[in-house]
This record gives sequence, structure tokens and C-alpha cells, in this order.
Amino acid sequence: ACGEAPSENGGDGNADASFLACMVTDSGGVDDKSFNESSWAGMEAAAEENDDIKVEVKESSSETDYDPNLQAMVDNECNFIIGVGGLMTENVNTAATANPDTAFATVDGFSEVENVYSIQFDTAQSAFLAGYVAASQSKTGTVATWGGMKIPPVTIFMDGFAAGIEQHNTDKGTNVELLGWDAEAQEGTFLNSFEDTAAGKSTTDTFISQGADIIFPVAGPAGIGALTAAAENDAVNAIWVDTDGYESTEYGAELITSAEKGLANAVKDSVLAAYEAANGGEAITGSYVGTLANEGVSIAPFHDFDSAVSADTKAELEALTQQIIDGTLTVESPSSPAAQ
Amino acid sequence: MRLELKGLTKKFGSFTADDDIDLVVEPGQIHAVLGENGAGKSTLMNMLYGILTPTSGEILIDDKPVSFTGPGDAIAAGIGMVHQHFKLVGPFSVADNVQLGREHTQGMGVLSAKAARKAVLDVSEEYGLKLDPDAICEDLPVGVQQRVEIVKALSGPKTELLILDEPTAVLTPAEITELLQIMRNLAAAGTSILFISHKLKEVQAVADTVTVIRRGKVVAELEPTASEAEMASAMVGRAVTLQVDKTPAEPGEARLEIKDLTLVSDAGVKVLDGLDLTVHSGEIVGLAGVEGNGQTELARAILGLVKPDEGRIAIDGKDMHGASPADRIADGLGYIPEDRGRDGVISEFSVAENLVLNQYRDVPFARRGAVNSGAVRKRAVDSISEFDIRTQSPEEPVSALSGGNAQKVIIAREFSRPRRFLVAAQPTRGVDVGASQFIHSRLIAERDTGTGVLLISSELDEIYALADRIAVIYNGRIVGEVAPDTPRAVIGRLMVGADIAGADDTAPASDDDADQTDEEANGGDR
Amino acid sequence: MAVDTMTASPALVDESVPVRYAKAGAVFAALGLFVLVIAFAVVGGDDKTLIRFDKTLTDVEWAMPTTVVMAVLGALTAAAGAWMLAGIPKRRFKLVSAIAVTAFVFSLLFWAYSQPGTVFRAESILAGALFLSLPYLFGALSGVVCERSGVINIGIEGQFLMGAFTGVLVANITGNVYAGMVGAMVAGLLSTMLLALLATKYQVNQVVVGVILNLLALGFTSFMYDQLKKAEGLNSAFAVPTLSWGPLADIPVIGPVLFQQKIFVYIGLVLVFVVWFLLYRTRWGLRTRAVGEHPAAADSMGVNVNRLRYWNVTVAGLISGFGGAWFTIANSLAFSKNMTAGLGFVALAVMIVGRWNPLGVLAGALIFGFTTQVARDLDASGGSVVPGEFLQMLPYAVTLVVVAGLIGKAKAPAADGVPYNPGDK
Amino acid sequence: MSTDTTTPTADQPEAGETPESKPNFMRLFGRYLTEANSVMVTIYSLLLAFLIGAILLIVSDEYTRSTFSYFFSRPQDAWYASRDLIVESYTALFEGAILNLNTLDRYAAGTAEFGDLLRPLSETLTYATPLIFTGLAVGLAFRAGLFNIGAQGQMIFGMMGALIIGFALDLPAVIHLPLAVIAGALAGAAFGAVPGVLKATTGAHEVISSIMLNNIAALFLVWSISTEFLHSETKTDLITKPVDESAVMPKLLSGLSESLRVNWALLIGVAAAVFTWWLLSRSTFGFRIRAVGFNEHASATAGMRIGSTYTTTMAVAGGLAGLAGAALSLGVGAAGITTNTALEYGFDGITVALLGRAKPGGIVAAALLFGALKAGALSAQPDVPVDISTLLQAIIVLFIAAPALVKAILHLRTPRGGLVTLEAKGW
Ligand SMILES: Nc1ncnc2c1ncn2[C@@H]1O[C@H](COP(=O)(O)OP(=O)(O)OP(=O)(O)O)[C@@H](O)[C@H]1O
Ligand SMILES: Nc1ncnc2c1ncn2[C@@H]1O[C@H](COP(=O)(O)OP(=O)(O)OP(=O)(O)O)[C@@H](O)[C@H]1O
Ligand SMILES: [Mg+2]
Ligand SMILES: [Mg+2]
Repeated sequence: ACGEAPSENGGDGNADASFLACMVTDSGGVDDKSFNESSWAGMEAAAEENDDIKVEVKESSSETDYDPNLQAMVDNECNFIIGVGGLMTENVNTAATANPDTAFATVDGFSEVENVYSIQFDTAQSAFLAGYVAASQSKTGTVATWGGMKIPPVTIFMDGFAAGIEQHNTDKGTNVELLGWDAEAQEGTFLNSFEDTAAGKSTTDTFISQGADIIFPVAGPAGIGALTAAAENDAVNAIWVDTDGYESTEYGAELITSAEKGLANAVKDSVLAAYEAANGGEAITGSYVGTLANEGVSIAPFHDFDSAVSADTKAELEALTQQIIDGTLTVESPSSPAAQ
Repeated sequence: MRLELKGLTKKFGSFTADDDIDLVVEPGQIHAVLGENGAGKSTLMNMLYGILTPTSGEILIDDKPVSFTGPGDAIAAGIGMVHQHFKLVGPFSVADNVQLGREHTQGMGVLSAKAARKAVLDVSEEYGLKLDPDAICEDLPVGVQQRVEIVKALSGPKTELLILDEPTAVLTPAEITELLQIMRNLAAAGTSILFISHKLKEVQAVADTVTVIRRGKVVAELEPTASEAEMASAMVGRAVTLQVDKTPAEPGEARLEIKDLTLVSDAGVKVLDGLDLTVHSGEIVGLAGVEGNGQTELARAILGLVKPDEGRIAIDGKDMHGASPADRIADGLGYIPEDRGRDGVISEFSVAENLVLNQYRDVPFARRGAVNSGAVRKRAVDSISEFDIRTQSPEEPVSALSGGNAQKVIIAREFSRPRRFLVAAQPTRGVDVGASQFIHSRLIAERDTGTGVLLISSELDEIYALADRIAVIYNGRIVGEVAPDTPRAVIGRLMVGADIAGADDTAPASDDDADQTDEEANGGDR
Repeated sequence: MAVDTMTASPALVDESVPVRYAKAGAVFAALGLFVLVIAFAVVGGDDKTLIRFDKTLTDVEWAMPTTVVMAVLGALTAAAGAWMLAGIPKRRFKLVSAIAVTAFVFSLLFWAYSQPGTVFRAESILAGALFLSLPYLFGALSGVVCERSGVINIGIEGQFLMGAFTGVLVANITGNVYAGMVGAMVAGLLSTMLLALLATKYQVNQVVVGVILNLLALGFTSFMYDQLKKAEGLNSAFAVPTLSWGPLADIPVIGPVLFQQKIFVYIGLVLVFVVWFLLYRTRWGLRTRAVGEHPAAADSMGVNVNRLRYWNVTVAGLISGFGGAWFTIANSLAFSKNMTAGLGFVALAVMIVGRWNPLGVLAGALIFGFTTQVARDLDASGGSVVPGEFLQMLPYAVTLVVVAGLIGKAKAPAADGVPYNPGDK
Repeated sequence: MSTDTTTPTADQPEAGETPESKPNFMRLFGRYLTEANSVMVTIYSLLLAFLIGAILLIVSDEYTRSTFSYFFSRPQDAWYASRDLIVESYTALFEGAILNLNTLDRYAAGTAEFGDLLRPLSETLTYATPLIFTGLAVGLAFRAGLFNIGAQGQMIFGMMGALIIGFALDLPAVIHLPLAVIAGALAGAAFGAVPGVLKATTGAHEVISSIMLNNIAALFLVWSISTEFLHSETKTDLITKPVDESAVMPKLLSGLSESLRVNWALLIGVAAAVFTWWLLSRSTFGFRIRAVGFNEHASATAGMRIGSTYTTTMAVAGGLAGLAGAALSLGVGAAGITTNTALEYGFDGITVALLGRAKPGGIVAAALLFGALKAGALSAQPDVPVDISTLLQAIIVLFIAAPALVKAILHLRTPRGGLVTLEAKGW
């Protein structure tokens, strides 16, 4: 307590900004290492880029908090309000209908309301590529995935992953087996928690003891449990979801790649667009679906595994990506974005 | 040790339990303290033993003032105490209870079971208090538990002053005689003894001097030669008649019939073993016996709290098989439990609520599922005056009542509703002379209205005073039914399982008793 | 026996005389018949249950004919039921019940592992079960120490959280995982100290304090977690190595289960016996049990009840705090909010199942660990006909059955939860 | 088990009242203020908790903390920063729970409606509603000597029961809504009775069975939401069908503003509290509950059936918790319930019941306090971090539950009847 007094008051972010962008999270909180966190990162990035944008967030602990939180944002006179999570779409719609002059957005949900912008992702596409890589890299011929909860944003990854393995098996005549998800029956292994890292680890250990050597956890922070298990087993590696785990987790050395979902970018772009709209630009309406084509979803670089993945495989991935972009190959999932 | 108390006073809030008490105990003296329930005797002793801190006044040991911060200090000063309410850890063995606080260790705080066992045996041998150091205390009959307490008090490093707070309340006549002898021996060896008892005969028999306390004040110093009546009136502050007036019984039809009643406890012990007993209307049958021979279970079986394994119980000619306690109560079964704190009252409930505890669902106390507090209160007001219950109001919780008054609440409850048969277990245990007098006369009056009464008591005096017929229970069966003028010695022998013909009464009814040998051997192995 | 108790000792019933147990008998008979029906009607005649030693003897695999094994186990269960119905010697009852329950549970296991794609990897499953039983073990042992001295510790969950959080933090600051473990213990100690103080000095309702401590710990660790996120490298995962006991680790089954585990396993097992010894064989234990059972008795013998309670509760925090470190350090995980996921409460149940006895606690914790592990294994193998959620219920359901069916009334220390005022009667 | 008891503590007032000092009102009032009676303890508890909360806020706020680093060269910075922070934070809590000053300004300016003014209060009541029920569920069982740690599971089943009737039947509102509410109560009662039955028949401890059943209920909920019967037809997320319009709890103040969420469940909650009060203190069943709770031996001796008392009490308690579930699935969760809808209301009910000293009136008051804290916390974020709100709740309860602690910290005097504390009884 004996430092020098700063010469002027430390600026409080973009304190005097004219544009207020607000976000209401889904349950799990803003630090959920998953879509809440990514969305918030996008918001902050927008504020970073444009000094005239101020951002604010309110967390929901359950869906019964959506309405009061959205209402609070309206009362706050936010210029742009983003609701994260498909479950919130209806609440966002209601709020948007009641406040037609405010711009809204919904993440992972689809809305037809005029002033609601939908941000969705066809992550089955990136997970498809991840599945293909996994099949090519497995030594034991067994890979595994498990989810946090059986909800569409999770199962779409698992569907894509399964399809990618299937593709590898058909194309290359391999017989790689996937544990933890039966795409046909839409059934698999779920922790029923996004937080219980210890359970995530023990579930992964179980898969490992059943022979899996590549694990694809789709469970936000609980997925870290899979990475620890991989770290403890030399022969076992993992593939991360949502973000490039090489950067966002401490377990880069275990990660072959990640099935990325460009949430932060999409949110950031939408905030910037909303700012433009508010300042005389074109209003943002309609919807956005992140795909391989618009680079809204992608697979992360191989980093440490760059040399392990053969040039052939890389070329095949290249080709598959192109096919998906062309539309000659479609990756299907019951959980794919509702409307385009 | 010479003990002197100067102006010792204890206040609980605004209530003064002990008020300016002066008292001197000379070395080797047996000093009895008498007083009604709630007079402040135990409070005084607890101050001496460091459990309570005096509000004012001084305690002098060998003329030096002392102040105790806890019982540890008192023990170190050479004081041992047998508490009125047992301070035994139930699941502990006798040896563990005795060594608690002064453990026998083999270094590093590791207990030495051998040393602890030996210490108990040494003390019990020295004073003739027979004990099995490995027995679990909660399984022991209360009489034996009392013995454990005494051994505990004597096991201190150098007990020079022994405080005995109602040690005889639960002992058999033979055990009492034995204890009084031990006290005499101890006193002869120089130990000072403070002795509290409600049984005036004992006081006469053993005390060197008697101090009477009433409402926290010393009201009299008496010689032990004083008569019982003198002592009693000093305690109560008015003249008391000690004799119960009783006309001969006029027994009518059978009100309680028990045939071949057998009950096996959870531990696999046959606590009732083919017991037969009949009680008629208009008579009091006294059930004599050493505690722990099945009296408690018999009473509970009659009420229906335990289901007998065999046999049948009929009340008023009606087979009670399948009848719940509530049914039996509704059919006119009155029940005074032996452990009033546990089974008799809910101490957090008011006096009024306790008075309707087994009738709260009947008219007029309940209407359409709601308690009719007016009727409950009226009953309370009536009972309080009829039974002379000393309470500040019907709303006062029973926990604020003295033991004797709590007992009166139970008596009042059972006597204020129609009844055909009454089980009275230890109805005057720990109750002062005045109150027991009252309870006794109510029991006689009850009999005279035609109720059948089963009086379960470990005090032969009480049985002699009230019973029209005496049944002796031993090992879960009735070993004899005798007339009320049978000599004590005969009943005493029956109580320890000897048949009327012989066997000296201190010897346990064990190995030499042919038809018991097997069971005894099992018991010994336990 | 050396001394006669003089008073009549009531006759003991001959324990070999048969007694009928109608309810239990009917239940076991029904369960046994159920297994038999499954064995013959549901399970295919050629179905095999595969048991594999997956760590030591890699190519040893036993294929057991499911129907036959189930039929034997079912018959065993049914026979036990029939025996009870007909009359069984009293002293045999407990043992036979235990055998029947075990047979029933194993028959279900055999059934579950007969589904295609499932293999009972004996070594992995047992080793995992032991490891998973640890949080319950530590939590329940801490509870035992507290409650044996008469203080209810419902705040185990909170102590877990504090331990889990502090363990990682200290490990990060010092760079030493063992320092982290000590840190976790100290954190547990400090949080139970609050319980001890409030429960003894201020005589606050102990259940209330426990509930509050849980809330406080949750709020505090979550808050600090957010603070730490701002600073790099204060909440990174730290791992402890798995100890391998050389050739011992290669013994089939026993090796992987007992001689190839993390230090937490060994500390846990040793602790069970240490606490047991302290509790039943030392002066401290005698006094502790006395204080929990009848504080006034202990007080009257010169034992300072509240001081002993205070220190016991405080020291018990070392155990639950260490249990907290299991969540992070033993699992090589960083801290995350509310990561203990209610296991502290389950530990409380394990303590009661174990009847406040360290050895019982070990048994209870193992049951929990085993069922959790089996449920996870079946769920992961995808061969289960039962939905995953129901498999996850398994440990809870088994505990319910065990408590209701076998343990029955568990008697807490008599003065558990009752504040002691010196001078009380 | 907990009840009001006054413990005569060793340090009684030392005959302090000299009769000659005249009872003057100000003097008496002054005495009252410095005495550890239950009203003042509650007030001081709140004050102390907010004081500690203020310290936490200062520590957690980066900017304010930074002003302390140069405290000695420019202390006024630290002072102003702290003051502003605390005023801002607590104003935010107040505005979220009671009255939003911003809205008040707008109302004065005519840009807001009267209904908008009531929104914070409406939110407080909305969050308090389930807590009234779960608090009663725990409190009632306490009085029978049972620790109902299973309100969470009972609530979950109540939620599902009400939901199923709410969407599966097609009835007019006058029948549909009451029927759905009853279904919730019954489902909760059935689930709540289980630990009671187990205790009565096998002696299994209700705390163990309730903890197990909570976990089972939570997993059962996850599974059942994904079943075709319950799962939403329009959404792919893990959410159930919505209840029919005819089974939705009508909002109480929708006339003023649609956004006022407080609904009829609050009235049912108050009614349930009155019913519980009647049950406990006026009915014969309550007589039995309390008797068994205090002393089961004496109760059995008086002919009361202990086992059935446990079972019935647990069933009634479960029914109350089930009503909490119905309040959720027919009220704020009418659009469909998820695995998060129940939050931790059942566990919070334990704290509420303890804080309300297991008495219906106290429970309602405690639920309102908690509702206010929750509503305030929700709306005050991110100014006040959610975790600080959690800490604040814990500290408030801590002080209220420990009058001796408050007394010691503030050197209050012992009131006449001794300190009112919660009597603790173990397992
Ligand atoms: N802890 C306490 N708090 C308040 N009052 C108490 C306390 N202990 C005892 N008293 C009161 O002090 C008085 C004296 O009680 P004490 O136990 O000394 O009576 P006693 O003479 O031993 O009676 P008894 O013959 O029934 O044993 C009683 O009125 C009792 O209610
Ligand atoms: N806490 C209290 N405050 C004020 N007065 C009390 C309190 N407790 C008891 N009393 C009064 O003290 C008297 C005697 O009570 P006490 O409990 O000592 O009886 P007791 O005869 O000693 O009981 P026991 O036979 O069980 O020893 C009664 O008049 C009772 O009203
Ligand atoms: Mg007394
Ligand atoms: Mg006394």
C-alpha cells in the first residue's frame, strides 16, 4: 500500500461509449469454458476493436432467469442484446417483439422475428473432419466420444464425429470403432453435467480401459477430465471442441486437433454490424449459419501432431472440405441448424 | 478431609437454588443431607464437585479456601462423587467407564486394557462391590450401574471426600445393606462422606449428623436418632403422616390375565420366560424383584409396546393380541412408566399438554382434527388443583417442574380418565416423602374404586405398604406369589432366585442351581 | 468370568434355535426366483459373460456361461430366502443375508456384462473402484472424528471445496504438489475451525453451521476462482505420480488394484486403520467417544468437553481438506466451480452406512466406489439396455437397498449434535 | 430438529435493574437497541453481513483495490472509490429487490408505468415463492424430529407431476389448474413418503435415504425429459412440453404490467404457510408431530404410532415440496422445464427453515429475505458478482443463527429471557 499515485484516473474501459451491447448467458455462467465464454469473448473483442462499444453481461442460473435478465437489459437501454443458447430463443423473441426498436440476437437458435439475428453453426461439418482425423490416427482402432448432456449443440458434434469415422472406414477400408455414441439410435454416454471434471476423467479412463486411444469429449469444462486422462496415458490423445484447445487449454500436447466453432468471431461480427446499423448502416436481420464454407466452423491446426498426420490424410481432408463446401457431400445430423 | 461451606449460594437467573448454606463435614464423618425434591441438594453437591460455580460463598478444604473450575479440580483435591443422574457412558465397558479421565496407558496414550480391568477388580475386591469389568454398562441392571458409579468414585487417586447423591434409589434391600456397610467402613478409614437420600431409615442407620435443607436454606441440624416423622416434618415444613391407611382388599373379577408370556430381546435374551400372572379388580398386586429381571419388559408388553413371542395377555377378559397401545389405553389401561423423563412426559410440552398426552384425540380435547385448547386448559386447571401440582401455570413446560411434580403430572393424567386396570412402575422413585405419601394414597383410592393395580417396585417398603398380594419375578418368570405379611427374608431370597427352602441370599443364583445351569453358563460367556 | 455380577443374568436364547424371518425370507426368495427367470427366459443360452485381466495377464479371458452362473447365484439367493422362511438359526441370519445380497448383486453383474460388447475388465474396474471410493472415505472419516465427539459435520462438502481449491493454489504457488496437499489440509482445518468455534463456544445449531459453511465455501471458492483467472498460472493442474511397487504390481488382480495407485489410495487406507486405532485403543479415543456419547459423564471425570470437541473437529478438517485435494490433485485437475458435485453429502451418508466406525466407513466407501465404477463402465461400453441415467443411479439405489435391507437402524453417538453447556444436568 | 429455546446462559444480567431508575421510554428503547433480542440480532446480523460484504466488494473490485496500492500518497482516492463502489453495489441490490430508482425517475417523468415500479418486488416474490414451500417442507419435518434433506427430490417429482397433468389433460382452467397443483403435491408426497416408510419399517436413516433419493430424482428428471412423452415437440434442447394455457398459474399483477411475473403460486404459498401453522399448533396431528419430535418414547407410551407419524409427516412435507415444484412448472417454468428449473430451491429450503426457526411465519419471512437477495443478486450483476451475493447470504444466515456471536462482536447485553437460539438435536 505504498505505491505511487497514478497521475490520472485509470480509464474504465470504454466508459463513455455510446453503444451498449449486452449479453445474457445460458446456465453455466460466463466462464463455462464453452459457448457462454466464447460468446463473451466475442463481445469483448468487439469492444476492444471499437472504443465506442461498451459490453455487459448477465448470467442466468436457469431458464427461469432468462426473462428477468432480458428485461433488465432492456431497462438498461442496451442497443443490442444477445441471448446465448437455443433455449432462450423464445424469450428473446418475446422481448424483441415488445421492444421492436432494439436489436436482438440469439446464439444457437433460430428466430423469425424481424429484429432478431440468429447465429447458428453447423458444427457437424467440423466434427466430421475431426472424426476423419481421429480414425486415421487411431492405433487401436477404437476411439471414443462422450457428452456433457444430451442436447443438440452437443450431439451435433457427436453425429459429425461419427460420420467422419464412417467416411474413413468406407474410404480407406478401415474398421475403426466409435464408443460412446450411436448416431443411428441417437444414444450414447453422457455425464449429465458440464462441470464434473472428475467424473469426466473417470469416464474417459473407462473408455481407455476399453481400448480407446483417441477421445473426443463434448462437454465444456468437464471435458478437461478427458484431457487429464489422456495426459496420464502416453498412448492416448484427444480432440477438443468449440475452440482450439491447443491455445485454450493446458493440454496442447495431447490434442491432435479441435473441432472449432467460430462463436467468438460470429458474435464479434454481429456486435460490430449492429453498431454500424445503429450508426446509420444497414440493419442486421436474418440469420447466420457458420459452416466450413464461410469458415464459421473449422478444424484447428494439428500443432504438435503436424508431422504425425500424414500428407495423404491432409490431402483427403482438404478434398472432403471442398466436397462439403460444394455441397456434394452433406454431413447430416438431426441437430443441424433449424432453418437456413 | 475436613470440608466447610460458608454462605454458599447458587442462583439460576433470578431463582435461588441454594441460599447462604453453611455446613461442616468432619473427617471420617457421614453427613446426611435431607430435603424435598428441588430443595437444592444436588445443586449444592454439584458446586462442591466443580460442576457448577457458586454465585457467592466459600468452600474450605482443611480450612483452606478452594475454587474449582471443573470436576477435574475437585477430583485432584480428593473428592469423588456418585451422581444422582448416572454419569455412565452407556456403550462403554465398566472398565472404560471407571478409567475415563484417568486412563491406564502403556505409553504414548495407548490404552492398557489389562491395567484398566485390574484396577476395577482391585477396587471391587477391596470394597466387596462385585463387578465384571468387561460388561457393557447400558446392558447392566441399574443396581449394578449404581455399583459402577460407586467404584468410579472410589477409584480416584485419593478419595478423601465422597459425595453420594441418592445412591440407594435403585438398589435392592440387600444391596443397600451392603452399601451402608461400605460407607461405614470408609468412614472408619477416615473418608468423609456426604450422603443424600429420601429414605429416612437409611439416614438413621448410617449418618453421624443430618442437615435438612428446605427451599435452598438450611432449616435444621438433626441427630440421626431423630424419628422419621421429625425428619420428614423438618423437610416439608409441616407434619407428615408416614403410614398409609388401607382397608383390606375386595378382589373381584380378573382384570389382567397373563399366560405363558415369553419375550426374546433383540440381543437374543429371553427376558420374559413363560410368565403367568393374574390381577383382579380391587386389588393391588405388588411385583417384587431385582431390577432387570423382566419388570420393564412385562410392563411394556402389557401396554403393547413390545410384541411378545409367545403367550397371551388379556385385560378385562379381552385378548389383547393385535391391540395397539392406543387401543389398550382407550380400553381403560392406565400406565405409569418407570422412567418418567423418557417415557412419561414430554418435558418440552406444557403441563396442560402433558396432561392430555394420551387423550388428545378424544372428545372434548379434540374436535374435527383440531385441539380444543379450552378443554385442555380446563382439564389442566382441574388436575393442578386436585393433584396439587406445583407449577406457575398450566402453560409452563414440564422441564421447569421438579421431579416429584413431574411425576404428579403423570399420576394426574392416568387418574383423570376412565380406567379398568393400572400398571404403576416405580411410581415414587426419587420422589420426596411428601409426594410419595400423596401418590400412595391415590393408589389405594384407585384400588378402592375397583381398578386392578399392578405395582412394580424395587422397593420392598413400598410393596409392603401397598400390596394386597406379592408376586416375585426372577429371570422373567414369577417364582412365587405370597401374602403381604410374608417376612422380608423370604421375599429377598425369592428375588435372587433361590427357592424358599434355602440358599443364603448373597450367593448368586448361578452354578449350583441345577435347572438354571445351562442358561447361566451362556450368560457367563456373554 | 472372574467376578459374578450377583444380579440375576437373564437367560440367553440358544442362538442355534431356528427362527422364522418371514419378510426377509420372502424378499430373498422373490429375488432369487427373479434371477432364475432372467437366467432361463431372458438370457440367451449361449450368452457368455467375459471376464478379462486387462493389466497383468493381457490375454487371459474367462468366458462364463451366463445362464449357468446366474442360475447358480439365483438358486443361492432363493435358497437363502427359503431357509429364512423355514426357520434359520438366529446367529446365521446376518451372514446368510449378506451372502444372498452378494449373490443377487453378482447375478445382476453377470447379466449386465453378458450383453454383447461388454467385458468385465476386472483389474481396471476394481482399481478404478478403489480410487473412486476415496472422496467418500476421506469425507466420512472426517465426519466420524467430528461426530464421535458429538459435533455434526454437515459441512464436508464445503471442506472438500476449500481443500480442492487451496490444494491447487498452493501447488501452483510453491510448484510442489505435496505442498499443495498440505495446503488442502490446512484449508480444511481452517474451515472446520469455524465450525468448531461456533459449535462449542457459541453453541450454534451445528446443522445450521454446516449448511452455512457449505454456502460460504461455495461462494468463497467460486469468487476466488474468478479472481485467480485474472492471474496466469495460479490454477493449473498438478499431477501426482502413480506409485508402482515393482514386481508386486504385476500380481494378477491384486497388483493393479493395490500396488499401482496414487499416494491418495495408500493414505486413505492407512488412515482408516489409524483412525480406528486412535478411536478404540487410545486415551484420546476413549475420551472422544465419551464426549460424543455422554459429555456430562466425561465432564464429571475431569475431561474438558468443549476443548476436546473443538480440537477434534478442527483436526478432522485435515482429513476432509485432504479429501478435497482428491478432486484436483489426485485427478490431475485444475479447480473449477462447485466441482465437488454434492459428493460431500454422499460422504455423510457413507459415514452413517458405516455406522460411525472407520472400518464400516471403508466398506461403505468401497460399495459406493464399486457401483459408481461399474455404472460408468457399463454406460461407456454402450452395451447396456438400461439408459445411462439409470446406471448412474446405481450407487444411490444400492445404498438405499443396503441401508434399508441390511443395516437398518444406525445409532448415532448419543450426544451427536447436542451442544454441551458445563453445568447441565 | 430445531425449535425456539431460550438458553439461560451463565452470564445472566447481574441484577442490573435498580428499581429506582424510572422506566423512561428513551431509556428503555436504548436498552432494547443494545440488547441481543431476536429483532436486534436480526438487524445487526444484516448490518454486519453487509459490512463484510462491503469489504469483499472492495477486495474484488480491481479498480478500487488499485487505489489502495497508493493509499498513503492519496488516501482520498481509496475512500471515494470504496464509497462509490459500495453505494453503487448496494443500491444495485436494493434496486433489484425492492425499488428501482431509475424506474422511479422515469415514472416521475412519465416514461414508465406504475407496473414497472413494482417489478423488483414482483421478482423478489417470484423467487421467494418456491422457497416458502421448500422451507415449510423442511421445517415441518424438523418439528417431528426428522431432517428432511430431500426436499430437492420431492420438488423435482412435484414439478413433473404438475407438468404431466398440465399438458396431458385437456380441461377447463377451473379444473385443470387445481388438478395440476394437486398432482404436484401428490407426486411430492409420494416421493417424500419413501424415506418415512423406510425409517418406520426398517429404521433406515432419513438423511441417507433422502440424499440418495435426491440424486435419483435428479437423474430421473434428466432421463424423463428426454423421453418422447415429456420431451418438447418443437425444440430439440433438453426441455419438456409446455403446460397448457389452462394449467398456467395466472399472474397476480398482469393488469399492471405483463412483465410482473409474480403469480398465484405465491398465494398458495401463503395459504400453505397458514395451513402448516394450523397443522402444527392447532391440530391433533400437529400435537402428535411435535410430541414425537420431542420425545418418541413418551409419545409411544401415550399410544401414538411413531412409524405412521414419520410416514405421514414426510408425506406432508413431500407434498409441500411438491407444491414448490408445481409452482415452478405451472408458473415461471410453464414454457417447459429443464434440468435447471428446480435450481437448488430444495437445499435452500433447509437454510430458510433454519433461519425461520422451523415456524411457518418465520419461514415465510426468511423466504422473502432470500427471495429479495436472489432477485437483487440477479439484477445487480455484474456490478455485484454473483458469488458475492452467495457469500452475503451465507454470512447473514451465519449471524442470525449465532446470536451469541453477534452479541460477542458488538458487546450487546443479554436480554431478559436469555438468548434465543436454535436448539440443536442430532441425528
Ligand atoms: N441448570 C439449572 N438451571 C436452572 N435451575 C436449576 C438448574 N439446576 C437446578 N436448578 C434448580 O435448582 C433447584 C435445586 O435443584 P436440585 O437438583 O439441587 O434439587 P434436589 O434438592 O437435589 O432435589 P431432588 O431431591 O429431587 O434431587 C431446583 O429448583 C432446580 O429446578
Ligand atoms: N430452569 C428453571 N428455571 C426456574 N425454575 C426452575 C427451573 N427448573 C426447575 N425449576 C423449579 O425448580 C423446582 C425443582 O426442580 P428440579 O428439576 O430440581 O426437581 P428434582 O426434584 O430435583 O428432579 P429430580 O427428581 O429429577 O432430580 C421446581 O419448583 C421448578 O419449578
Ligand atoms: Mg434434582
Ligand atoms: Mg438431587
